[in-house]
Amino acid sequence: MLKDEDRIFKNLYNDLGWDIDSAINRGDWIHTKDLISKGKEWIIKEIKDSELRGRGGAGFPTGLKLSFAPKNVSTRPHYLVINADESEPGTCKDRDILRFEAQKLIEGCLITSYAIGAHTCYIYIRGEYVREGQRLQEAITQAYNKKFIGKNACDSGWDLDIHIHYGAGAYICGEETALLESLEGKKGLPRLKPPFPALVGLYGCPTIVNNVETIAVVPTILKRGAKWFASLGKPKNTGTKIFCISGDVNSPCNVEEEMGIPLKDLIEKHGGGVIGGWNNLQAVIPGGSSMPLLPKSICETITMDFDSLIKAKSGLGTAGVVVINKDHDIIKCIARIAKFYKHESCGQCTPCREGCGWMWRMLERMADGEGTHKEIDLLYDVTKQIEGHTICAFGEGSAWPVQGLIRHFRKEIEKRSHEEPLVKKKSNIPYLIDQHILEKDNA
Amino acid sequence: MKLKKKIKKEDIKVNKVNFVEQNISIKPIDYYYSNSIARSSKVMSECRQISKKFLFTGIEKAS
Amino acid sequence: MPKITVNNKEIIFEEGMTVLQACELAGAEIPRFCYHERLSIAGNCRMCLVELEKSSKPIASCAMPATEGMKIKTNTPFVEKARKGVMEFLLANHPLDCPVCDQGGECDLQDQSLFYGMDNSRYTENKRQVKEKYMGPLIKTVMTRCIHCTRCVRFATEVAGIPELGAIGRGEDMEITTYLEKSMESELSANVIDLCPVGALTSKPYAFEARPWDLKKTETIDVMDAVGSNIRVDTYGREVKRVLPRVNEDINEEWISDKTRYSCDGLSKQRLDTPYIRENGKLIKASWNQASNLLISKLKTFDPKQIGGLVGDLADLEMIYSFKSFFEKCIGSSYIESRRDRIYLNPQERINYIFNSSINGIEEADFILLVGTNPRLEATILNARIRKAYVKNGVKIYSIGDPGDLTYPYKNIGSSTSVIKNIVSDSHEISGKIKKSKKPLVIIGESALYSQAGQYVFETLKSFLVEKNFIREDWNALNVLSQQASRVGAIDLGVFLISGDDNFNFFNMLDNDDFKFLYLLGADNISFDKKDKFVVYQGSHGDKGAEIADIILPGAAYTEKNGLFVNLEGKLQNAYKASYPPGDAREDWLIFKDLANLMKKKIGYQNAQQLRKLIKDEIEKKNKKRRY
Amino acid sequence: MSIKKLSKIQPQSFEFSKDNLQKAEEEIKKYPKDRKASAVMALLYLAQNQNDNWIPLAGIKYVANLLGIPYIQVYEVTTFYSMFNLSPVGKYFVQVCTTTPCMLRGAKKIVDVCKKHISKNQNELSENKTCSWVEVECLGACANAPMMQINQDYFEDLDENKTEEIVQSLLKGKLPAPGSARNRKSTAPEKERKTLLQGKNA
Repeated sequence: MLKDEDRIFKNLYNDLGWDIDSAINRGDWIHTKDLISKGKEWIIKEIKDSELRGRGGAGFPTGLKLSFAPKNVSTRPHYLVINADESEPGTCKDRDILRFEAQKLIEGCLITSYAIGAHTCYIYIRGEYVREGQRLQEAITQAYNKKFIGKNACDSGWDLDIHIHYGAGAYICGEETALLESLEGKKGLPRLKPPFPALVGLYGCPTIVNNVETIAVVPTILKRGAKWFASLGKPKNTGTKIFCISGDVNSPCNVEEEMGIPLKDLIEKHGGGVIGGWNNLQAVIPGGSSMPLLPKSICETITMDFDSLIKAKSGLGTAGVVVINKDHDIIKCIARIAKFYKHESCGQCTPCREGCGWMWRMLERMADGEGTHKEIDLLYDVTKQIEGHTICAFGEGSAWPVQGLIRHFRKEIEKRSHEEPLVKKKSNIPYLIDQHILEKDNA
Repeated sequence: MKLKKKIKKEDIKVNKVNFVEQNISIKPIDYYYSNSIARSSKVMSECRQISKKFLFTGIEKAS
Repeated sequence: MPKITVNNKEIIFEEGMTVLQACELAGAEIPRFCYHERLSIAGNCRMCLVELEKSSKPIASCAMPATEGMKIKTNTPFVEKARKGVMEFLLANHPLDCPVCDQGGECDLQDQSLFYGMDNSRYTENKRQVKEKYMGPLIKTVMTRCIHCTRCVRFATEVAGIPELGAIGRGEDMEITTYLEKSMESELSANVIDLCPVGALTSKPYAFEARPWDLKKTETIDVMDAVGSNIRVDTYGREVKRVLPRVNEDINEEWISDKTRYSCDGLSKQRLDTPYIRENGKLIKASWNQASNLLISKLKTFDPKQIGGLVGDLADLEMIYSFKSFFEKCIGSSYIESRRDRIYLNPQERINYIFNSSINGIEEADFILLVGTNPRLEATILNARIRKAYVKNGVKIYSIGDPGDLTYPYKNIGSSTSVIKNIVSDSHEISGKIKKSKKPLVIIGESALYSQAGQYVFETLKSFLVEKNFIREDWNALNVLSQQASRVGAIDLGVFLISGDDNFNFFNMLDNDDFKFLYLLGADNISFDKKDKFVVYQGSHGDKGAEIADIILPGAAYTEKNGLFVNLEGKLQNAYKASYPPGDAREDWLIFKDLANLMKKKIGYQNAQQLRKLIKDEIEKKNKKRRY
Repeated sequence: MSIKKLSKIQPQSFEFSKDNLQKAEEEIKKYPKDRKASAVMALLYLAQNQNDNWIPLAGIKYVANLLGIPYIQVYEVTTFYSMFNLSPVGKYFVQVCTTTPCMLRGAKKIVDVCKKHISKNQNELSENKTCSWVEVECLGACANAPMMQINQDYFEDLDENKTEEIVQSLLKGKLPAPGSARNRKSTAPEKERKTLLQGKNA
């Protein structure tokens, strides 16, 4: 169990107040100036040592990503973009950081912008978080008034402007390049990725896009040292992570826990246990809807970190734990997730535009018990044709949950569907028989 | 049979003309009815009606 | 030079090439829908997936830049499975319209699904159906067939310059449409029909007219404007069914304007197919020798000084030369003219009346000055080239006179000849810019050369350019933009009436009725009061010219004869015979030969080869005399 | 859901009110000078709020002219993003989240309440034309499932009769207080909380 001192987000439930003064006596904005004075290379090296990995879902090492930005700022300005477009079903962690720990995020923006040489930072908030956006805007104005950002931020000689951009309800805009397209005022269609955003990003200038939580933990890492951060969690999966426990648990909640905590402990201790006892557990979606589900057998022993979940053919993603117990129909749950992906697909490239709808309709039929055994293999083949063939990771995101279902609950679907297809039963329709035979009978 | 152009600066004929004040206004060209074949084609007359509607009401052109 | 191995074959490719272009170099054929050489890379159809050595996922070859040492495979089962998968998705929501679809026979989806797709369909769900759209009278839209490759959207935004096409909605419900189904207003809008790989955008006038494998295809030259874009005329028997562009990098790249494409249905309407004679005010049909005898008898009654001839705007070199020799050898009058209005012409040198820096040269220009011209309506393809120069190297464009929306931003610097006076005398802010630019481009339109000021405009601009050394061997900045296909050819053959300093001698004589006999060779745009003149009209269409004529001789249209055309760059191009003239109409040089034989005068040629040889000699002789 | 239907009745013209225009200027200043197009979503929000929760076509044309971008680009943006409404949705727009985490905790009952009280199917105005409801995708409050959003506020930890209560007061024209129906402390666990204890009892 993580000790309270090691927790980074002290005000996760807004016990200590979100305004800037209570944030300062919680340790935010304390000697930010000399953190910056230590120079860009030191900051990036420190983050690399802490082995911090991206909290947005991909788990890409953050230090490495920051080092991609070109060292010297040439004619094109650099941009830092914060991805607060939290639309992954099962995930509600960024919301609490935005409304209760905004100062940590703003300080993180300042330090990271300095590290990559950016003078402008955009925070892309999802359109539905209107109140959270207003709360963040107040926090930013408070920071401006205290001269923590703006001209000569914290009189460190680096000036930084932070602007908020509201999204408008598109899950695809959570994808890095689709977010940049949306920021440029166009439809959120992911870009082709040989030119990576670090070199050609927002308005064609070098841009670094990071999740809210990743940037919010940066100041604490620099203040308390990379070794402290690396000591938490497991090697290569270090530090703490906010888990959002939802679904069939007695008390669903957000909790900040160490990486590598066993799933069973997480649910029993923090989630108040599965409704109807641990044996009533059917499956758990470990990292948000795009991660394949884990059956009860695996949930016994699995620990919640990037590598061990990848070994179990799933993934940590945004650590949105959705618990499903035996009273619910697992196929209906995954069918509803497939419908989510069909509704949110941006429709730019063929496999995902045509494939998501196809997968959802097949799953809908299987949930009602009208599928056939042959269709299960067809569904698996369709997911394999989508995965890897699309421009962005949405294809994988829509295919993996269905593969997870087929991999672990194949017998459940077969039990419910029929041997031979229904269509054959209706096949003695007259027009299928040769017309001339028909004339002879009722001539 | 592209004729090769060898141009030497001094043998280009240039003649002086005194200034004439006149307004250069571009004569409105009726794009879809510019020659006899186009004038006798049904499709060209439809296009002309539509493009005239644009110019006349100017809703679209107002932007 | 970097190297890449494609299907274990090492090839060299230039820097900046994509994997798809490298594979084409290596001879590996890659299927594609959204990739098009002249448009930006979208990479969203995913049909061009190929296997890259070390990457677990297939890569989109059209977008991945080729780098040194890449190992690409295009014929492994992995790639074949990927292509079959994408083809299956494309056909999943594609309607079974092939029997009723116009694109049948030339549809990319048909061809590529034959070679790269599966043999059966595993899709048992309902196919989506998209509401019908209206995109104007030219484009028939069946959006249910659309595979969302966005070629048309990219064409409308990048090449045509009017962003009026877009894909609304998201996911499966994405639909390509114009804003509120307004019809497309760009003059290049119909090119999206050739671009569309499926039958979603097809040509409305050509709807259900013919199947591509029934049509006889002939390569010829377009005469609707002076650009001379290369076209391919498809005919079914005698009737011209449609006109498609041909690729020609120097002139029209791959696009043609809407007028070029759609005016071919005018070739079967209002056609003159028998000679007419006007008797007491009414035109009655007549036979060829009746009309010829009447014409010849009439010719004898007039003194050659009172006989004038005017060449129309669709005439080819054969027509013009035979008309000129008929006038000089048979009638003995040299009052023939090819200009359609009082437009100043200085015939001393060929560079005075052609587009010297060539259409390809526009892309290298770094400064463009439009003088009294609206290239968007006068030469649409040339305007697309100017827009390409603007997009590619951000060239600054200034205009004297206000041409309205030209699909690219330009600065209007006044509309009177005094502006030119300032520029020439270096007292205008852009004259500094012209001097600084290495390859300026001055395009003089016909509206600037109109009547008295025309001479001043042309001569001062030419002397200014010569003095600033912009008329050199490698770059000639002086360009005259003519509007009719026959203008440069006719002037090359010397069909203009300039006596001394009276540039518009023909028009002045016409206004004070010196002519009693007028021979109009397809000239409809001229307006003059007939009074008691005897007018002969020879052309393919009964139009303004035919109404006022006393004798009408039916000629052949541009698709019904082998002809030579000179486009505004001065380039000689061959047009071939696609179909034959209707009824009694005959080719024009044939008419003049018969008239000459009837008049027992020698006209110098008996068949087409001799005529063409004469034309070539004439042009050679004229140019040698002019000593460039 | 298919393409959003354009409403038949469209106002003839549309401009921003004075303070909306001023807000629009501020939005445009956030982006580099020649990149005004980035403010299109912010301006569409302003237009939507000014024209009680839906954007008329004249509004699209006005925003396009204000930013100097083609109509079709603004039209694409309004149809691409799901939060822009192109037809009237009434003064109170109830958006019920029915994605899997909320579905597991009973979003179906909330949808039934809306069906019974507001209108039989989605995107349809209630009899007194004040509100309409729609099923939306995940609203990012899964720890407080089941939940719904009305105009700009989140109503969380709902159950059947609490939703009934809210919908009744909506129909009477009064928006109740947002937040958790069981006035639970944001996403903290309700029963025996084990973390950040010293903050809890401070």
